[in-house]
Amino acid sequence: MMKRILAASAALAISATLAHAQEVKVGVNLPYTGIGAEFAQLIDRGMEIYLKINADKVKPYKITLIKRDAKNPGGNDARVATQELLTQDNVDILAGWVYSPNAIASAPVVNAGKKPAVIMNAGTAHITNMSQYYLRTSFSMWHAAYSMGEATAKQLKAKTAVVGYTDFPPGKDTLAAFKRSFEANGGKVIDEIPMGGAGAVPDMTPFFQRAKDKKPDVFFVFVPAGDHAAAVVKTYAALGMREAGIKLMGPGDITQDTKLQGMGDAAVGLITMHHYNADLDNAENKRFVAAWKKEYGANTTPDFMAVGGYDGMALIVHMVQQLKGKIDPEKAIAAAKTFKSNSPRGPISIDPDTRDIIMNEYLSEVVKGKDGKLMQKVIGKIDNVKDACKAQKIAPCDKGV
Amino acid sequence: MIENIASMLLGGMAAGMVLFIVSVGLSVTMGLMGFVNLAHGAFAMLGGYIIVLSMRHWGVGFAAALAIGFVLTAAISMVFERLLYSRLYKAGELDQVLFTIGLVFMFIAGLTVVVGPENQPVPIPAELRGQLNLGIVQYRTYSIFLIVVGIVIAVGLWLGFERTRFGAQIRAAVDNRRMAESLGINIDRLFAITFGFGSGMAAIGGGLGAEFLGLDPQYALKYLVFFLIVVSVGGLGSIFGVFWASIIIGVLDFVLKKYVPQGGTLFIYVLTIMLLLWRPQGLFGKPQ
Amino acid sequence: MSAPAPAYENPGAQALTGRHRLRLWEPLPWLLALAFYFLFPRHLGFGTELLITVLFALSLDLALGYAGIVTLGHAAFFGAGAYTVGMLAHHGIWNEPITSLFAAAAVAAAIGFASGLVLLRTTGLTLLMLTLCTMALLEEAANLGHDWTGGFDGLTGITIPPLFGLFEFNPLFPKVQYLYILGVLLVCFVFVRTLVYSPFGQSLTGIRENTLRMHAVGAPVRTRLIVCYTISAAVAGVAGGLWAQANAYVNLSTLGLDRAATVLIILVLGGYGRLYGAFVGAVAYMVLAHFLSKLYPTAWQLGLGLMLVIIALFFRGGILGMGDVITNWLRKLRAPS
Amino acid sequence: MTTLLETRSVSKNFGALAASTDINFKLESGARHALIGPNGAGKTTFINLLTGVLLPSSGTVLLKGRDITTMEQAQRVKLGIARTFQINRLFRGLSVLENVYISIAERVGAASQMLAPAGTRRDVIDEAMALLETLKLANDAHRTIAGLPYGRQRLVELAITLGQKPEVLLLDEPAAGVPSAESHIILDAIDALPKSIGVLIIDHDMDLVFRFAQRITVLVRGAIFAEGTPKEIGANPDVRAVYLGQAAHV
Repeated sequence: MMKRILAASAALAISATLAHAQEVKVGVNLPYTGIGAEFAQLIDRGMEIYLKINADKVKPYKITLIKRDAKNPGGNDARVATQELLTQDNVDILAGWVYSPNAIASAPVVNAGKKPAVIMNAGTAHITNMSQYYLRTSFSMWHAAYSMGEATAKQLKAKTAVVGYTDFPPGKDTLAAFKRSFEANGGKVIDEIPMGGAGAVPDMTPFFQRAKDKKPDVFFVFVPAGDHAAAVVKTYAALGMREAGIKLMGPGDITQDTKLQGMGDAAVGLITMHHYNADLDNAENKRFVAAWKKEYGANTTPDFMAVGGYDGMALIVHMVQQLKGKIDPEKAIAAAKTFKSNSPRGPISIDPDTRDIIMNEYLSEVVKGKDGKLMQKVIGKIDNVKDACKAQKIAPCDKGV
Repeated sequence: MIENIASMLLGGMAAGMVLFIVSVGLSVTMGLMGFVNLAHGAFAMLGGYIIVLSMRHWGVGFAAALAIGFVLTAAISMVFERLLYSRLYKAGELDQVLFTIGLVFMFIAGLTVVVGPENQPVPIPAELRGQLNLGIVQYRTYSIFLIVVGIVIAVGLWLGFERTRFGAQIRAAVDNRRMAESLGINIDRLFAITFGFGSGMAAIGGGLGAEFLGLDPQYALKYLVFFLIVVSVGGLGSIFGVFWASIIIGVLDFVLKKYVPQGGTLFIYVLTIMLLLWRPQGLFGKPQ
Repeated sequence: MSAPAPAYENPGAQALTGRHRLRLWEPLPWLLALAFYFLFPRHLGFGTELLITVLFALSLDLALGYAGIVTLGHAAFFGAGAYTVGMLAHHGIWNEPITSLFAAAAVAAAIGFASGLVLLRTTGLTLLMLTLCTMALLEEAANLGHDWTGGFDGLTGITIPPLFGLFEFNPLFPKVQYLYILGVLLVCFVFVRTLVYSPFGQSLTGIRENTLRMHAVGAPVRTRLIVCYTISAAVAGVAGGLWAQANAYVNLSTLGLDRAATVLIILVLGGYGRLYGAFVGAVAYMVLAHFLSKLYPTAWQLGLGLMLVIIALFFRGGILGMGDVITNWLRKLRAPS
Repeated sequence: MTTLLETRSVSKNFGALAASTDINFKLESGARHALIGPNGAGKTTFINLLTGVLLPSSGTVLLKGRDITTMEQAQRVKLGIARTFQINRLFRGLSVLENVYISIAERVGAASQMLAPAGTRRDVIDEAMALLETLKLANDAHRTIAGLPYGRQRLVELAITLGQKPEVLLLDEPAAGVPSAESHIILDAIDALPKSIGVLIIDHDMDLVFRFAQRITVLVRGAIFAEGTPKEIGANPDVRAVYLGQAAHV
C-alpha cells in the first residue's frame, strides 16, 4: 500500500516536471488506518485511476495528492487533518471523508479555510448544508432509499415492509427516506428494527428472526458496507427467509462489489437500489473496471466507494480546468455547479442548489453469471435523482447554507 | 410459542459458544498466571487468518484448516509466551496491559500490511449451510453445529481438567501457585502449554465465529471487551464459569435484541455491572 | 550520647521537607509550550489537542499513578465534561468559556463520586471491567439520547463567545484556544501538584503501595479513594470541557474505549505517579502518532506497538523511568572514584 | 491493673476447619504477654480476630469493656489497637521516613489535609524522626524500603506500628529475620514505651520470649493449652512435651 502511494506520487512528479505544469494541491482526508482503511484504499485508488486513465483531461495541470490519515470515525483526527492540510500544506482543494461524523466535525474548519471540499463518501444527507464549500460526488442516503421506496411499491408491488437498519445517522436517514416514499406510494412499514451500532458487527440473527415473525412482503435492510453486509446476506439465507416468501432488499451497500463474491450463492436474488455497481453496462464503466483490474489485479474490483473517488477527481479536474489552475474558492464552487460528466455510473451532474450529486439510481438483482460468478443485473432505473431530503426540505435538511 | 423459545435459545447459545471457545483460554491463562492478556483477541484473529488463508492457498478443508489454525497459533503463541510474556509475570498489571496492547497494535498493523485491511470471509462447507429440521423447530445448521462443537469442547476441556494429571496440575497452580511449585510441578512448562492451548482454542473460535463476527485486522480490538466481560462474569480460571457466562450472555443478548432492539448493547453493560457488583469474583470464581 | 540531629539535617527529612519546592527545571515545560506557540503557529491545532491530552493524562495520573486505581474507563469523565459544555452551549443555556468549565468539572465529579462509591470496593480485573462497562454505558446512553446529545453524529453548532469578551476562538488558527488551554492546564497542574505533595497525596501513595497496611494504620481507605477519584474525574471533566470548546463540537469519541486506552498508554509510557509523566508521555505518543501516521499512514501502528512492547519489557517506569535508570547508571560510573 | 483487651469464648471456623476454639484471653494494661504455639496453632488467626481483619464465628471481643466484636479495622485502630505483621507490609516504593510519616499523619489527623505540602507538617516529621532515632533507623530515613536489608525492614514494620501510639500493641513475630545482633533494638524500643501499654508478642525465638514476657499463653490447635508466668510455662511438662520439646528440635 505504502509502496503504491509512493510510486503513484513519483509517477505524478515525473509527468509534471516534463510538462512544466502548474501544480494544484489536493488535500486528501481519508482513514488510511483503522477500521476504515479498506474504504480509504478504494477511494484512494478511484482517484489515482482517474488521474491515470484521464491524463489527457488533466493536462497541462499537475494534480498533487497530499494524503492525511483521518484514522477513525471519531471526528477529531479528521478535523485536525483538515486543519493541517489547510494551514501547513496550503492545499487548494480538499477531498475525501469516508465517515459522516468526520465531515460534520470538519465543517467549521472547512468554512474558516474557504477551500472547495469534495466529499467522496460520507452520506448523511444534511452534511452539504453545513458548509457552502462542501460538494458531494458520492451520494446521500436518500438517493437510494427514497428511490427504493417508490420502486418497492410500484415495481415490486409490495404492500408491507419491515425495515432493519444499523442504528446510526445514515441508517436513520435510510429508514426515514424509504418509509416516506414507500408509504406515499401505498405501502406500509409494519416494523422498524434498529440493529446495533456501526462499530462492531453484531450477530444479526435475533433481528432477522424478529423480522421473519412479522411476515412482511419485503425486508428492507440498511447496514454499512463491509462486514455488516456480508452478515446480512448469510443470516437471511440461513434463517430460510426466502423460503418464507420474504424478499431481502436494500441500498447497494449490502451488495458492495468488493464483498459480493464472498457472499456466495446466498446472495442470489437480492434486490438493491444504488447508483453504481461494477457490472453496469456502459462504455465508461468498462474502461474504468478494465483499468482497475489491470492496475490492482484481476481479482480486485472497484465499487461505489471507488467511483465516489473517481468522480470526485473528475469534479476536481473540472474545477481546475475551468479556473485555469488558479483555485479561487467562490469561483471554484460556481464552476463546480456547472459540472456534468459521463461517469462509470452514467450521466452525473452537481445540483447547483444543493452542491450535491444528481445521478441515476439502478434497481438491480444479484444473479449468477455464465462464468459462475455473481453479478448484478439491472432490472429498473430512475433517471436524474436528486437528494430528496434537501429537495423536499425535510428536517434536518431544511436548515443551512 | 415453543418454536419461538427454541429458536431464541438456539440462536443465543450459538452466539454464546463462539464467545466460549474464544474466551476459555483467556480465562484459564488469566486465572493461572494472573496475566491481563489483552492480546488474546489478537491470537484469535491470527488463528482466523491462518484458517482462511490455508483454505484459500492450500485448498485444505474446513476441519483441516481449523486444525492447522490451532496448531500454528498455539506454536506461535508459545514462542511469544516463552520469549516475552514470561518476562512480565511478576510485573504490575499496568505493564502487562501496556505490553499486550502494544502486541495488539503490532498484530493489527502486521496483518493490514501483509494481508490487507479488508474483511476475510471464511468459506464454510456446504453441509453446514442452510437449515436443519430438529422436529420442534427448523434452524440454521451452522448455529446447531456451533452448539454441538461448543459442548464437545466444553466436555473435553472439563474431562481434561478434572481427569488428567496435567489438568490436576493446572488446577493446583490456579489454586495456589506457590504450593504447586513446592510440589515439584514445572510451572514454566505448565504456563507455556496452557498459554499455547488457550491461544489455539481462541484460533478455532476466531475461525468458527467469523461467520457471525467477521474477520479483519480490527477484530483484535473490536470484540476484546466482550471476551473480557465473559471471563470476568464467569470467574477467572473456571471453565465451568466461562461456559455458563457465555451461554447466559449469548441467550440474554439474543432475547433482548429481539424484543428491545432499541436498547443496543446497553443491557449487556448494565447486567455485567450489576453482576460484578453482586459477585466481584464472577459467577464461579473464588472469592478473594 | 550525642543529641539527635535536627530533622532538617537528615537527608530523608530534607527530601520530605523540600520535595514540594519548585525545582529549577520545572518552568521548562511551560516555556517550551510557549515557544511552541511562537515557533509553530501552523501546528497549533495539534498543540491544543496535545495540551488537552496532557491535562487528561494528569487527571488519570492522580487516580492511577498516585492512588493506584487501575481504570480503563477514564474517558467517561472526559466525555461527561465535554458533553456538559457542548449541551449547555448547543441548547443555548450557557456558553461562557470559563464558567462552563466549572459546570463540566461539577458534572464529571458527580459521576465520579457516584460511580466511585459503588465501584471502588473492587480491585484488579473486576475494577477494570466495571470502569470499562460504566464508560460503555455512558457512551451507549449518549448514543441513544440522540435528541439531546446529537448521537453518533455528535453535537455541532456550539458557539463559544470570545474569552473575557475580547479574544475570539478561530477554528483555523487556534491561537486563542491554545493560550487559553495552556492557562487552564497551568491552574489545574498547580492544583494537582499541591495535592500530590500534601499529606493527603502521601496517604494516596500509601494506598497504592500497600492497601492492607493502610487499613492497619486506621486510614479510611475507601473514603480517600472516592475523594481522589472524584477530584480526578473533575479534572478529566475540565479536559473534556476544553476539548468541546476548542473543537466547537462533541461526539461519542470523547467517551470511547479508544480515548480511555490511549490516555492510559500515554501515562504509562511517560511514567505514572511522577507528575510529569503525563507531559512526557503525551508529547512522545502524540508526536510519534502524528508524524509516523503522516509518513506511513498504514504502518504507524506497527512502530507504536513496538515502542509500547519495548517500554513494557525493558523500561518499567516509562520514559521518565528510563531517565532514572540512566542517572543511576551514571552515578554508579562515578561512584568508584 | 485494668483489662485492656479481652476475648470471651471466641471461635473461628473456616468451613469445617476450626482455626480458633473457645478462646478466653485477657491482656492487662502494662502487660508484657507472649503467645506461643507450634506452627499452625492459630496464633496469627487470633491476632486477626483481635484487630478485626477477621470476624469471629462466635464469642465476643472487648476493648476496655466495650464490645468491639464486629467493629471495623480502622475504628479499632483509632481506639488504640495496633499490630505488626508476620510478613512485612510496607510501602515499598517510599522512603523509610515516608513510611512512618503516613502512619503518624493518620493518627494525628493530618492525612486528610490537601492544600499544604506534607513537608510543612514539621510536627509529624519531628515525631517520625524521633521514632526512627529510637529504632536506630535515622540514618536510613531517606532510603526506599525496596533497597533496605530485610532486618532493617522489620524495624520499619515496627516503626509504622509504633507511630500509631497504641494502647494495645500486637507484635506478630517482630524479630523473625532480624539478625540476632539487632534484635535487642526491638526489645529496647518496647522498653522505651509507656509502661501502661499492653503488649502481646508472638514469636518462635524462645530466648526473646523468655527475656521479654511476664506472662505466656500457649496455643495449640486453635485452643488455649496453658497459661502462666514464664517460669510456670517453662516448668510445665505438658508444654514441654507438645511444644518446647518440638521447638528444641527445630
